[in-house]
Order: sequence, then C-alpha cells, then structure tokens
Amino acid sequence: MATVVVPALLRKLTDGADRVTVSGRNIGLVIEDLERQFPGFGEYLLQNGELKPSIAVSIDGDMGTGGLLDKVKENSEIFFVPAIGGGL
Amino acid sequence: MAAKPFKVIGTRPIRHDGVDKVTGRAKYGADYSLPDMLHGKMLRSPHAHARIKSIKCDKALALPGVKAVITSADLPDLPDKMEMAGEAPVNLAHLSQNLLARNKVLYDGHAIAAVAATSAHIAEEAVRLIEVEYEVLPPVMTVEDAMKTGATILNPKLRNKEEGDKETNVASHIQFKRGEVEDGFKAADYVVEREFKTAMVHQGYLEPHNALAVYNADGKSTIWTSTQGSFAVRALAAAVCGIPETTLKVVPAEIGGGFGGKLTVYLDPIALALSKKTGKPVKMIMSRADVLKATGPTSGSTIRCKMGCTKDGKITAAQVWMAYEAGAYPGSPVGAGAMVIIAPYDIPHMIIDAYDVLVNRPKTAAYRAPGATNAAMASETVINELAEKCGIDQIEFRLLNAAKEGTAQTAGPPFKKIGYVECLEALKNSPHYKSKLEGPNRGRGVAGGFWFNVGMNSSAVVNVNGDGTASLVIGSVDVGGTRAAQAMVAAEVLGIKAEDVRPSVGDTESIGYTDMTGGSRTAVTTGAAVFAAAEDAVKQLKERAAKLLEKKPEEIAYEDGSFYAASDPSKKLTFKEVVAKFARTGGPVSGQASVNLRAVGPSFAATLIDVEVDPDTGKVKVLRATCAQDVGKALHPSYVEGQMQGGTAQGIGWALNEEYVYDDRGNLRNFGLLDYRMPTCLDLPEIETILVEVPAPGHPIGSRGVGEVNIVPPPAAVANAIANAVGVRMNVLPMSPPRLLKAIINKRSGSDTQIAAAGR
Amino acid sequence: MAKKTVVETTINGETVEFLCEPRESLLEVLRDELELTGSKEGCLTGDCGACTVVVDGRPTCSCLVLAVEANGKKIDTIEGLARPEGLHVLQQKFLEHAALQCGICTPGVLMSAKALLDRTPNPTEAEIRYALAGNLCRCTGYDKIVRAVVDAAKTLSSARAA
Amino acid sequence: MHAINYESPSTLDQAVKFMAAHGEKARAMSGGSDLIIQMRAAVRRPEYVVDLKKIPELRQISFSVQHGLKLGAAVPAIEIHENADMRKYYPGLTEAAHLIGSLQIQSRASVGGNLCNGSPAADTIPALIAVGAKCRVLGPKGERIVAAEDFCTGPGRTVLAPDEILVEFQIPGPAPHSSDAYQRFIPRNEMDIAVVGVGASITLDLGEDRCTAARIGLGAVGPTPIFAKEASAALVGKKLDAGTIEKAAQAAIAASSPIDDMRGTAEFRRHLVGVLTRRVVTLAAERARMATSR
Repeated sequence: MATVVVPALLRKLTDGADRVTVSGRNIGLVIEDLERQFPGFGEYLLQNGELKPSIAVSIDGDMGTGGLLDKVKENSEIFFVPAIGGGL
Repeated sequence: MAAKPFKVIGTRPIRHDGVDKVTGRAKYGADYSLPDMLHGKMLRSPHAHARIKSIKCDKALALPGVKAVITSADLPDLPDKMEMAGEAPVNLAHLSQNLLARNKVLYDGHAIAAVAATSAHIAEEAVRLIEVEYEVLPPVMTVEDAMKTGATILNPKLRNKEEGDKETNVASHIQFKRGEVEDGFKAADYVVEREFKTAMVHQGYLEPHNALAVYNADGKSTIWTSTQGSFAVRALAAAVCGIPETTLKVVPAEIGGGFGGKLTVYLDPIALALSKKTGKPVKMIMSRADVLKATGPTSGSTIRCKMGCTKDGKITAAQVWMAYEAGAYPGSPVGAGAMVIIAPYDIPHMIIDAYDVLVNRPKTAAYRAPGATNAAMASETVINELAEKCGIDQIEFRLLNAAKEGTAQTAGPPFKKIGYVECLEALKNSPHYKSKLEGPNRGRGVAGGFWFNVGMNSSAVVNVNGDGTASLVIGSVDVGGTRAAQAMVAAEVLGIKAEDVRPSVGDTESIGYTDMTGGSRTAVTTGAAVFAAAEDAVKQLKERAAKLLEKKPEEIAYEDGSFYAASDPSKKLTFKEVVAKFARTGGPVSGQASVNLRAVGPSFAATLIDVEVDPDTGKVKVLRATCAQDVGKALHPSYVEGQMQGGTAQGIGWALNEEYVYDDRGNLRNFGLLDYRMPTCLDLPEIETILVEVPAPGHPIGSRGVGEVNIVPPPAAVANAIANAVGVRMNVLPMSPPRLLKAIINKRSGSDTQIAAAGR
Repeated sequence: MAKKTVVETTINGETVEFLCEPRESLLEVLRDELELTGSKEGCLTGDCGACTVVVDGRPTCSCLVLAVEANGKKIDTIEGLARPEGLHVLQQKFLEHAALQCGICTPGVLMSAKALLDRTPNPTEAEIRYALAGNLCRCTGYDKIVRAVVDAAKTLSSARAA
Repeated sequence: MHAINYESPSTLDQAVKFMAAHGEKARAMSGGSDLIIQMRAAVRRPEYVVDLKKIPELRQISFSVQHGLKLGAAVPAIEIHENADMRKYYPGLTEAAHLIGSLQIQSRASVGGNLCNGSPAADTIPALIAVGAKCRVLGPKGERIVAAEDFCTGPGRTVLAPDEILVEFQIPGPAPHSSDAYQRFIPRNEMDIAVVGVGASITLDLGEDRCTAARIGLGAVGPTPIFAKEASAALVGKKLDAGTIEKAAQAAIAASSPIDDMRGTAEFRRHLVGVLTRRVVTLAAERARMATSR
C-alpha cells in the first residue's frame, strides 16, 4: 500500500489523519481509492477528469507529470502540493 | 559526463549575441516595423473601481487617420475557470477582462478601449476623444480592508467555500501544518512575534511592453513581441482573440528585461484584434505610466510571523499568517510565499495560513522568486531577533537550523541534496564577513533565501555543419545570456569550441514546444534538452564514424574530439573528418531533443550587507554587499554572477525605496521612473559574489536555477543591518527615510520601535 | 495641423536631411524615419537614459529633444560608435566583462560612457558612477558595467601614452 | 502629443513681437525637459512652442566681481557647472543647477526654465533666492525686474504674463568673505525631486567673527519656494555658533508650510528643513571664511 500525505485543509475529510494508505498503481487509481475512502477528495483534486492545474503531485520526492498515469510503487510516498509554475 | 572535467562549461566566452547588443543592431520588439503599419493606443480607467455605463467612440472614429476602435465587446466572452492554455493554467475570463474591461474597471489604469490610427500621435489624440460614463464605486486598497466583513466586493462570483458560500474578496486560502505548533512554543525559551507590511513593487524592466501583429486574409497571423514565453503568447493571444492556437505564429524579439513580468500578455491580443479589424499590421508600445499602472507588480503583503527557539538556538516552532494582494484578479504568489517562508530551516512544529486577496490594484504578475522576498523579510528578521536573544552569531544560528538533504519541505516532500549550509559556510569564511565594520551608525546584516526553480518543457535542435561547426536552435527566450550558456552545453557535448556553435532562439514554428523563460528553468531544463540533442548528434556521428572505420557503431567511442573503435584505438577520426563526409555517409546530421524535466534542484542563497544610517534623515547607504548562492554548476560564471548581482540590486531597491503609492481614491501617484525609485548607479556598492557549487541530483550537468533566489535575502539583510547599526527593528518595506527616521525618533523617545506602516 | 519641416543635421558624421512634424522627438525620427533603432525608448520622461545620444559632444535624452531642434547639430548615436576597423574599446570591454544582460540599456549606457571618456579620459569610479546615474539598468546592479568602463578608460589612456 | 508649431527667434526683439502676437497660445521653451513632458501628458497644450535658445542674451554668462553676474535664462545647467567663475563665486547656485536631473538633462535644462516651470521643489530657486537674484523680464510693455522670491505665485504659476519672457538673472557681485550653498534631501543619491531643498548665502566679518548678511531660501515646503526672512535675520549680527544656527533652523521650520505627498510627509519635511538649514548655513559659512577678500 502507498502512503498519501493529506494536505492540511483536507484533514477534515480524514478526521485529522495526516497520512493515509491507498492502493492503486498510478495517480488516477490512487485518487479513485482516496475518493472511495474519503468522499470529497476527488472534488478537491480533479477538474473534468484531470488533475487540477493548480495542483502538482510529488511521488517519492520527484514531481509528477501532472497526468493521472504517473506510476505509483508499493509503499510510494505521495504528496499533493500547490503547483509552482513559471508565474502566470 | 558530469564526472569528467568540463572543457567548455565553466569558462567565460564572449556571448554570441553580444556584438549585436553593443552596436544597437539587436532587434527588440519595438524595433520591428512593417509597411502600411498602424499604431495602437489604449484608453485606460482614471478610477480604481467603477461600473462602465457607456462607451462612445464616434468622435474618436471621426478623427482623420483613425482606422478602428475596439472594446471588450470585440473579444469573445471566455469561461470563468482555470484551464490549461498551452501548458499554463490560467483563467481566460480574468485574462481577457484584464486586457479590456467588461462592465467593470477594477484599478487605476485598467484598459477599456484600443485605437488603431496611422500615427501614434493621432491614436493618442483619438483616445482622448472616447467618452466613457462611469458609476464610481469605493476602492478597496488593502488586504485588511478587503478581508473585513462587509467589505466592498470586487467580484460577486467569488465565493468563500469554507464559510457558508458567502461573497468574499479572498480568492483562496492555503494551509500547511506539521506537528503541534503549541507544543513547539511550549518547548521554546524565547518566542518572537512580529507583524510585517510590505509594499507592492514592480519588476521595473527598462523595456515597455510591445507587440506588432498582422492578421492575414487567409486567417493566419503573426505577432512579433518581447516576451519571456513565445508559446505562452501563442496560447493566450489565440484564446483571447478566439482563433485556433496554431494559426498564430509568435516570433520572440530580443527582450529588454522581464523578471516574470513578461510571462503573460497585455498588448499582443489587442494588437492582433486591431489588425483583424483593420486588415493592416498594428504596432503597440506601452507608455511607462501604463507599464506601472497596468502591468506586473508583485503583491504587497501583511505577514504575521511567530517563531520560538531553545536558548541553545534550536528553532522549535513557527506560526505564520500571510495575506498577499492579488490585485484585481486572483493569483498572488502567496502559495509560493507560504512554501518558502520557513523552508530553509528544519522546524518540527509549524502552521502556515496563506490568503490570496483581491484589491483594486493591477493584477499581480510573477516577479523573480514570486512571493519569496516579502516572506523572507518576515522570517529572516525574526530569526535575527531570536539569534540576538540567544546571544548566537547570526550565521551560526542559521547553521544550527539549516535544512539539509532529507529535511521535510513545507509542503512535505523531503529535500534532495541542497546547498544552504554550504552557502552559509561560504559567507562565514568570506573576506567580507571576516572584515571589521567600524564607524558610527554602521551595521551588518545577514539573511538567507530559498527558491524552488521549475522544470517543465524544453526543445532543442543541434545541426552539425560540414566544417565542424554547429548551429543550435532553442525555444527559450534569452533575457540574460542563456543563449551563450546553451551554446556552451552543446559545445561541451560535441567536443568543439563555444565559438563554433551558433545559437538562435526559434519562433513557435521553427522549434518544438518550449515553456517560458522563468522559474529559473532555462539554463537547467533547456540546458538538459540541449545536452540531449547534442548527445543525439554525437550518437549519429558515431554511426558515421563506424562506417568510415568499418566498425560496428556500438564499438565507437568519442573522446577528446576524436572517434575510434575500442578494438583498434590507433585508427582515429577527428570530429571535422567525420562531419566533412556526412553527405557520403548518410546525409546531414541533426540532433533533436524535447524534455519534460521534473527533478529540479532548488537553490539557496545567503546575503551579507553592510549599511550606514544617517540618523538625522533616516537615509540608508549600502556600503558593501556579498551574495553566496548554490548554483549547482555554473555554465557561464560571468552571467551567473550577473544574475546574483542583479537580484541583489533589485532586492536592495525593494528594501529601501521602491513602492506603489496610491492616494485615498485609489489612484497611483508615482507612475514614472522619477518617483518609482529604482536604484541608480550611485545607490549601489560593488556587489561581491560567491558561487557555491553543490551539483543538482538528476541533472546531466548538475546545474540549478540561478536567476531568482538572489533577490530573496536582501531586504531582510538590510533590515538586520539597520537593527545592528541604530538598534531599531523595521517591520515594513520599503524602509524609506521617513519610516526609518520615525523609528529612530520613537526609539530616542523610548516609545515602541515597532512603527506603523502608514505614511511615507 | 502644423506642416512638416525640413531638418538638416549631421548624424554619425554623415549629413542627413529629414522631414518631420514639430511634435516629433529626435528619438522618434531616429527610430522611425531614419531606422536607427539602436537608441531605445524606456520612459519618454528623461528618467531612464535608454535613448541617450550625444548632441554636440554632450549626452542628451533624445526623447526630450524636438527633432526640429536638431537642425545644424552634430549627433552621435550607438550606430556610429564602432568603426569599420572594429568595435570601440568600450564595446569590447562591455563584452569581455559581461557588462550587459538583456541589453536594452546598453546603447544609452555606452553613449554616456563615451561622452564621459571624451571629456574625462581618466575618471575615478565615483565620476563614472555619477556620469552613468542617468542610465537605469535593472539587470546588472551596475557592477560589471562600472568595471568595464574603468578597464576601457585604462586601455584608452595607455593607448594614448604609447 | 497634440500638433504644435515650432518657432525659434534669434533676437530678443523677434521673440517679444512673437509672444505679443500669440502670448496666450504660445509657451516659451529653453531646455524643454519640463515642457515636452508636460505636452506629452497633455498637461500643457500650447499651439506654439517658442524656443528661446538661439537668442544670444539668454545664453550668456558674464561676470565681474564689481558688476556681479548676468546669467542668461536659457544657459544649460552643465555650462554653469563648467564655468570657473560660477563654481568659485556662486558654488551654491552652481551645485543647485548641477542637481537638476542627470547629465543628459543638464545638457538642456536651464535655470530660467527651472524657475518659469514654477515647481515649488525646483532646485535652483532657493539658491537664486539665497544669492538675491533679480529676474529681468521683457514684454510688449517693456522691461521689469522681479526678485527671485517674488517670481512664483503657486505650483506651476509665476508672475510672467503670457506675452512676457524671462531674459536673465542679475546677481550682485560677491562681498568679501561671502559665499553660498545649496543642499536638498532625496531618497536616492541622484535622479530625484527634492523632498526639501535649502539654499543659504552668508557674509562674514572675520575681524568681529560675526555674520553681517544672510539669506535663506526654502524649497518643496510650500506652494512656492520661500524666502525665510526671520531665519535669515536670526543670523545677522551674530556669531555663527550652534545656538545661533539652531535659532535660524527653528525659524526656517516655522516659515515652512509643507504638505503630505508621495515624496514625503509634512512632518518629515519640517524635520528636514531643520536638518538642512543647519547643514547649509554651516557649509556656506565655512566657504565664506575660506573666501579670500577679493
């Protein structure tokens, strides 16, 4: 099972838990599992079927592509963080 | 590759575009013209907040020489949500409304209409003839006023999801939390809490925004413009004008400074719309007043910062509340500010609340390490107060708490290899820090800074010529010498001289997609693309060499400028010998690469500043400045030093005299370069630089972004130096003479030295 | 509307005649009529120095000169700084010292520096900084610019000595 | 910019006749470093711009210790600074002229233009007041002489009638052991408008070690530059010790009526009037002491 570190303002969905374990071999499936366990997660992370432009994903310390197909390993550590663009 | 000693990288060749720039031949956006060209000018709002009741253009249209007038009615009404335009997330409705106001004007200088005429003078006169009827609304100028309950609302569509879906001026709230902050403060021997106010400031690029657009009868169009991102202009201008993105070609001209302010569009879509309406090329150049009133500033802010430490100097907790001015539309860099404010330190317990707040000021744009400089003004001065309480040297205190590999970043992920400790050590061992500072009213201050740097997408093409030289095409606009750096990367891989690579910046139809020059990404990501493109060329050349040597390609090695087979090292072919025969070995050799770089080394800096304060006037003289920065691996050290010196200079300007001054009606008072006071040659000392090189993991050369982090420490370093000089703690930017004098007088009279941000 | 006037002037050593409206600035005519776009527009209020040219031996903001005033004047612009034999020493030193980044202020800075060195062959650093105070540069922090001018002055005076 | 007509008379007579004919619609220009900016901003929209730089009387500096100084209204600031007599005998007025903008501006801007622009913050006006400059004004009705301190009537307004031009400044020759000084406060070190400017001229009796004459001018602390009479009087007949100078400084503060604006608060400006008056009187007195009896 991979671990998702829960963004501070979403801990209301996980009754305070800052880390939760999820299953799924890529980010899309991980988010599906999060939504299943903690309804509301999906709405925060997704916009018409894609990751919101304002959100970036870090998997084991590397930034993701921003796509839902980024691979997730067993016991990966996943962070959802605000995207830092070039500043548009 | 990174293991081998570099031959070209790290040297200081003359930049390839240098001669054009010292002879006046380099063509910047405003230098382009076309036959039968019209000139465009904008009408802008004299009110900070008003409803537009009517716009009458007939008098303007009647003026001889006037060809067209457009308003927001001539542009499509775009969806009010974040979308990807090209690769950049943007709210197109807000973007479009910022270019030509719809129904409401939201700041002094908000564009309302545009005129195209046969001369710029006629267009200006025509603008004066457009009649607009306003219903003036009360302006909301500060985050405090905007966040009050019952505050005047700028955008009724904006809702507060956290508190029962009410109307609000707060566009977003972000929170970061680690541990239990109250426990952290309980464990502290000393706690310092301060409130800071920082003024809105502008990037101050010397070249005003410009655009030359031509819309052809076949529906294809072209824009020549000074931008940090030609592909961003293509995406945004096409979206605003409602044309297919790829029918527009954007040609990036030389650019006269950007610092983040030329990532978005202001004139490009307007010039295009005017060209579409008139059927003629239209050129637009902004006045300096319009640049200051309606483009780019970065957020003013209010920041409350509370930190605690043990008496032996270990920081136990940090609590931060920060609200940034977004300007007229959402999008201040407060999220970035929140993620950098305490990032340089390993702090077990923290909570940060960050708010993006609408006010009747121009829509803010990125400015060099967006959001980080105001944030560091707060955290890095509080840290000095803690160091004083502990009686620990200001550099030692930072070393005690400095983030290292493995330290959790604010948003959670751990740092990989970083060089903050190395920067602090370098500063500690610098001649500057070891020198004595003598004389009355003189003081010395240190501050640190952190910036992420971004990766994103870049493309590069390396074409090898038969004479052993090569041409390089990249999509990254060159604002400060990156073209030379990229040519050096190609030369390094190809094993030829930097002078033998001719680099050029391609337009949107001559190079693959490349993100903007920003986020300190160009030397890093485009560098990686150039590296890969050159390796691709070398791979092809090995195949050619294999044919000539009658060996298998996989046998061929390329070292020190010659190809040979491992099985027979005696038979060598030079680079020149191989490329000379390319026609007979399989045709031209062209290496190509497009990369999406994700593992990007963040950068840290530490800056040391000496000042002298005139206690009679509150005027500060900067005596000496030294910046130490982790640059990973410097490609062209002279231009890396230049970035560090430039960022330090901008930081000193921000510290002392730069600020937007609005009157109570919300009108900008200082909309020229006389009263928006950027440092002149006489306001700055020699700026010493120390290049710290901690190679970035996962990068072929080890480069880190070098463009931004250097602006972060100076304001806090100056504030710390002032405190050291005259014993007053400034909590406001800029620390202009009247404000500092007031603080000094308050101190003399024994009253609180924490002065109000009010007054100039 | 006022009718256009013929102006005769000397630009970079060449006699030049042009036609202009009285409201046109020297900068406009240089850039738009004569296609000498090396002089840049930065502010049109004389505060940035990007449009600096040398008029009768003195650095001047060409944005604050009416083109008609140029009649009978001797004007030097960045386009005239290099000679067929090669770059002016100032230009060479700016390249060697990496004294430019975006380059938009560079033509104005070079013309101010040229005017300084023509009158003051061996300036102190303070004199150099004063002479360049009217030329804003936002990229460099001025450090490398000052080094380049110092070096150029040295080179020129040793050349004179030889 | 709106369409304009350009005239450049080469004699005083032509200039006076032209202004008489077009006064209301015409605006005189010397350096143009204010007027061109104002026309671009549509603050002033004259039909005729009358360039006075080609009139010899407006371009001359003539000086003798006996007869004093005649300074043409259109002499560019840089020529004033390059003039050895100006630097020696009127160092305060010279440094004031040398503070107008950058060298690029000083190659055009003139003291006459600086005065006629009527800015309360103009650097040369307090210096002109300090040296007791008289302004020679010419119009269709002939010539009149106006004291520098009486020239400005409000921000951007002067005593000049639309059909009059300022020809030159007449400044008395320097008395033995007299000199002047001008300083301003700006946030940067160049390229700024004075937040406060103070000019002073001081004449000393070295034998008696006292001040025999003094004039103090203040800039940017009222709707017009100010001749601080009481402050000046506070010095006359006294030994210029700290106490005396402080009295003058306080009188200068009392004479000023500054406002809050983007360049500084009234409170800050009043404080600076005191600081600069002390510094400028001290500097002028030092110079006067050095000035050998001529």
